[in-house]
Amino acid sequence: MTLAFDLLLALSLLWSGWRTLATPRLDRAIVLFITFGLLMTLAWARLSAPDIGLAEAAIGAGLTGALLLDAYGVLRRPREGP
Amino acid sequence: MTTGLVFAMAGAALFALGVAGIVLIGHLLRRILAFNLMGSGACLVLVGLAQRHDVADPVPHAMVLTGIVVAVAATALALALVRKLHALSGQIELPDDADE
Amino acid sequence: MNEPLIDPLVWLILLPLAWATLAFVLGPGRGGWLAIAGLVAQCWLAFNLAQQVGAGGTAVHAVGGWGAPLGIDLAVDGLSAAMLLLTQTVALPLAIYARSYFKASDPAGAGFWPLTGFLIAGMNALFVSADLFNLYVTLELVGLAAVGLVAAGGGAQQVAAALRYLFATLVGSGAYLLGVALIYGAYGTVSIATLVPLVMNDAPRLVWIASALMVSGLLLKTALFPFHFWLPPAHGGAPAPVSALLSALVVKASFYLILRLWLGPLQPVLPAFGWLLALLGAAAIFWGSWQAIRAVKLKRLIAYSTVAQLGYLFLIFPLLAAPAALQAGVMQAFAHGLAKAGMFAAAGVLIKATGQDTVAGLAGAVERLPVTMFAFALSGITLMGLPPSSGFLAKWQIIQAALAQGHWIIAVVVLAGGLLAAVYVFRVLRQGFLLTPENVTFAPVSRTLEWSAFALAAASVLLGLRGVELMQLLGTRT
Amino acid sequence: MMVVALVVTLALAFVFFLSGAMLELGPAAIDLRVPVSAHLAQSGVSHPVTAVLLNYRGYDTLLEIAVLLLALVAILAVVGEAPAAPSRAAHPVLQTLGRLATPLMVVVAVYLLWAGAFRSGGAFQAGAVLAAAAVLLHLVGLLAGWSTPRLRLRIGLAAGFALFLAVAAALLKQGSLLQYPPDAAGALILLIECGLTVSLALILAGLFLFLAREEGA
Repeated sequence: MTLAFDLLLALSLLWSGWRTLATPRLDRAIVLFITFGLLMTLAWARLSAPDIGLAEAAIGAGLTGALLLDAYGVLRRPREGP
Repeated sequence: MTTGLVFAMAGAALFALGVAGIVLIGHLLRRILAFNLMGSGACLVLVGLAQRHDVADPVPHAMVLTGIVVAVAATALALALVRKLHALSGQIELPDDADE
Repeated sequence: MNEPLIDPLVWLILLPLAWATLAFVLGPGRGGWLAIAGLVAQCWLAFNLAQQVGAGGTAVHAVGGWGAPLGIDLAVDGLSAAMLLLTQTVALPLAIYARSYFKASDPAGAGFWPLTGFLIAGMNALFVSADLFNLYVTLELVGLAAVGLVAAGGGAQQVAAALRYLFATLVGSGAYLLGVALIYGAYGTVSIATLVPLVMNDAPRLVWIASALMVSGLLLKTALFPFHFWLPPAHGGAPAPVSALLSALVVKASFYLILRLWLGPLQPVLPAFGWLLALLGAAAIFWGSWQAIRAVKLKRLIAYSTVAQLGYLFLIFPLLAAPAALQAGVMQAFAHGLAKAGMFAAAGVLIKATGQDTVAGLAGAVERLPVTMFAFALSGITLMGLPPSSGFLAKWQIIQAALAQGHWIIAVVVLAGGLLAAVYVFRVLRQGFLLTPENVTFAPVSRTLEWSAFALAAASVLLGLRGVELMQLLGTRT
Repeated sequence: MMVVALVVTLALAFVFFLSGAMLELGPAAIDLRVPVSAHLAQSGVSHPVTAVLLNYRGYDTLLEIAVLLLALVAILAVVGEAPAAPSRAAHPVLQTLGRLATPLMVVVAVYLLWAGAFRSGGAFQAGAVLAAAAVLLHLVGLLAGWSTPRLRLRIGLAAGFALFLAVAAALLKQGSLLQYPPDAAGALILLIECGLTVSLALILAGLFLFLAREEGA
């Protein structure tokens, strides 16, 4: 039973990682990446590593996600080249 | 098959996915995402493989905490560079290396 | 253990960290004198440590008092003492050079002192660390500091070069980290001293994969052909003091680590790849020299020369069974480190004076900037490997080691590489000897810049006369 | 297309071989859990991960904070001088939410810092939560992006690392770097963690807020 859950979680990790790179829209990619971070948190919980889970949720998914979204907001505005 | 091994293998696949992404994708923001997938993969291998008999080991846990902080530092620096490049040239992909 | 409070091994890490932090607190562009004072002390420490190691063999420092494998050990043998010596002695003249190179409000110099401090601390920490995971952290410290130095205050091309460099260095350290993860999984430790007997005893397939990952990652960071793609734009595009630091020292750090793994924990595995590395090294010599011969820009030319000179470092790997090969490799690291720092420093002077970064723009340079062109020529002598320079000593030793083991092909590569180096060095010198065109003016340049470039270049030649001491130091190994 | 196929094939082969090698691995020769728990009493904390992070392998952590500080220095050098972005006023509901959430997050951070000594938590998680609070305040328009840091902010950013470095150096008189005397280890680790929490919060928030100012520049 737990093995099935682990396999499912591992597959969702891979799927969300794959979609992060492959999905055509950039904003979706970033949301998928944050989802990936939250799934990683679950994986750390399964690996009995709550310390990493906390750090992953706060830094990996939270701060990195915020940084990416902010950068996306700036980059999406086209700028005239030199 | 233990929990540790499942996630170690998933980590190996994520690492390969990330490296392939960095090699194949031109868009810089995606490359940064790919780099993060690669880093997460290596961290999963570090913890998962050490716990392949499903007993928690605090040493790799501490190492991964270090790895996460290093990854966010690198990500922030990369984003600053991408934004600077965008502000200077309007590009979000690396231009060909102009030799002359 | 020696007197703890002045243990040079530890202070070589703490001191640059301290002045880097102070320089950051002082504010953008400040802290130059602090850095120079720190580097003077570090030079003294490095000499002191080299003497200690030369006299009494190796030194080990158990951080936290725990000792490996629970804690992290720092260890110094002849090889690390030599690399520490190289780093401090090249960094000090470059710091004096940089203080006069960056004007007070120059945005390119805004983060120079703290970033340089972290860079040097990272390298020193790397040379003494005896723990594979700790080495990963030092690699990141060095890599990110180097990228920041390349990007600071630059235009779009420089930022693009920094990004290319950043991705290369991150993939490199990522591969290294995965390798470390596999090693930890296999043996339950990352301490080098603990690993050596374990790997010797049993190296499962996983350890081979780990070794391949770690070495490929480090090759990417060392810019060995064909992983050199990121180096010419980064080293050619950065401000001259940064190019000098990067070309002379930073690429040597990952080379050192490959050597350390080769001679240490991965000894049962890595020698299988010796000829592959030598082949890539030979390709680097030919490709890098060819690109340097063709280059239009002066700093590009020097950067491609670095690609070529790094190739020599990898020719030693199939020969490492004989101790002479290690000595040859370290001598080449010294020769290239000093000469390339001198050459990039001289190029910075020439660019400041002529206002452009092209070989064609150098006409008249010998007449107007004789000291700088002499420095360039001296560096060139070392790169070509003419006697009595340290470059000659290094190449001669490689040839000797190769012939002693019957591998004449390596000797041929070394000789051919020397001829190719002569072509690109003389290309620059010949242009410098031309008369100054009528409409060209040379801007005045500070004497400090000229003479610090000269000091580095002269040191690269003179080291050839004092090579024996360095060789003796390398005799002491763990 | 050829390149894509090649890279994908290589990646799949790599995963296949690596997984195979993982499966055939025997037990590890060394089990660090034994010494980790054997020395826990002398480490000054009762949570093994914190003991590894700040005592047994505290030197890693010292260098890791250097990496973080260095990344911030590099970012400041890259973006150069620019005025701070004004905070954009968000919807009042969001602002109220921000006002309510911030004190809560501060409490959580203090709890995490305190908990680190004996269970999951510690300076990193606490600093990250504080930084998240600052980012949240910025997003709802209650905190402006940061411009070039003045002396006071620079001191704050560097203080945690400087304190850690100073303690590490001072402990040299115990015999080696970062060698805590067992009876003072707990207090010293707490001191370092408090310094780190403040500086980590500032640095992590800075990674966001120094970049945020570029908007519209």
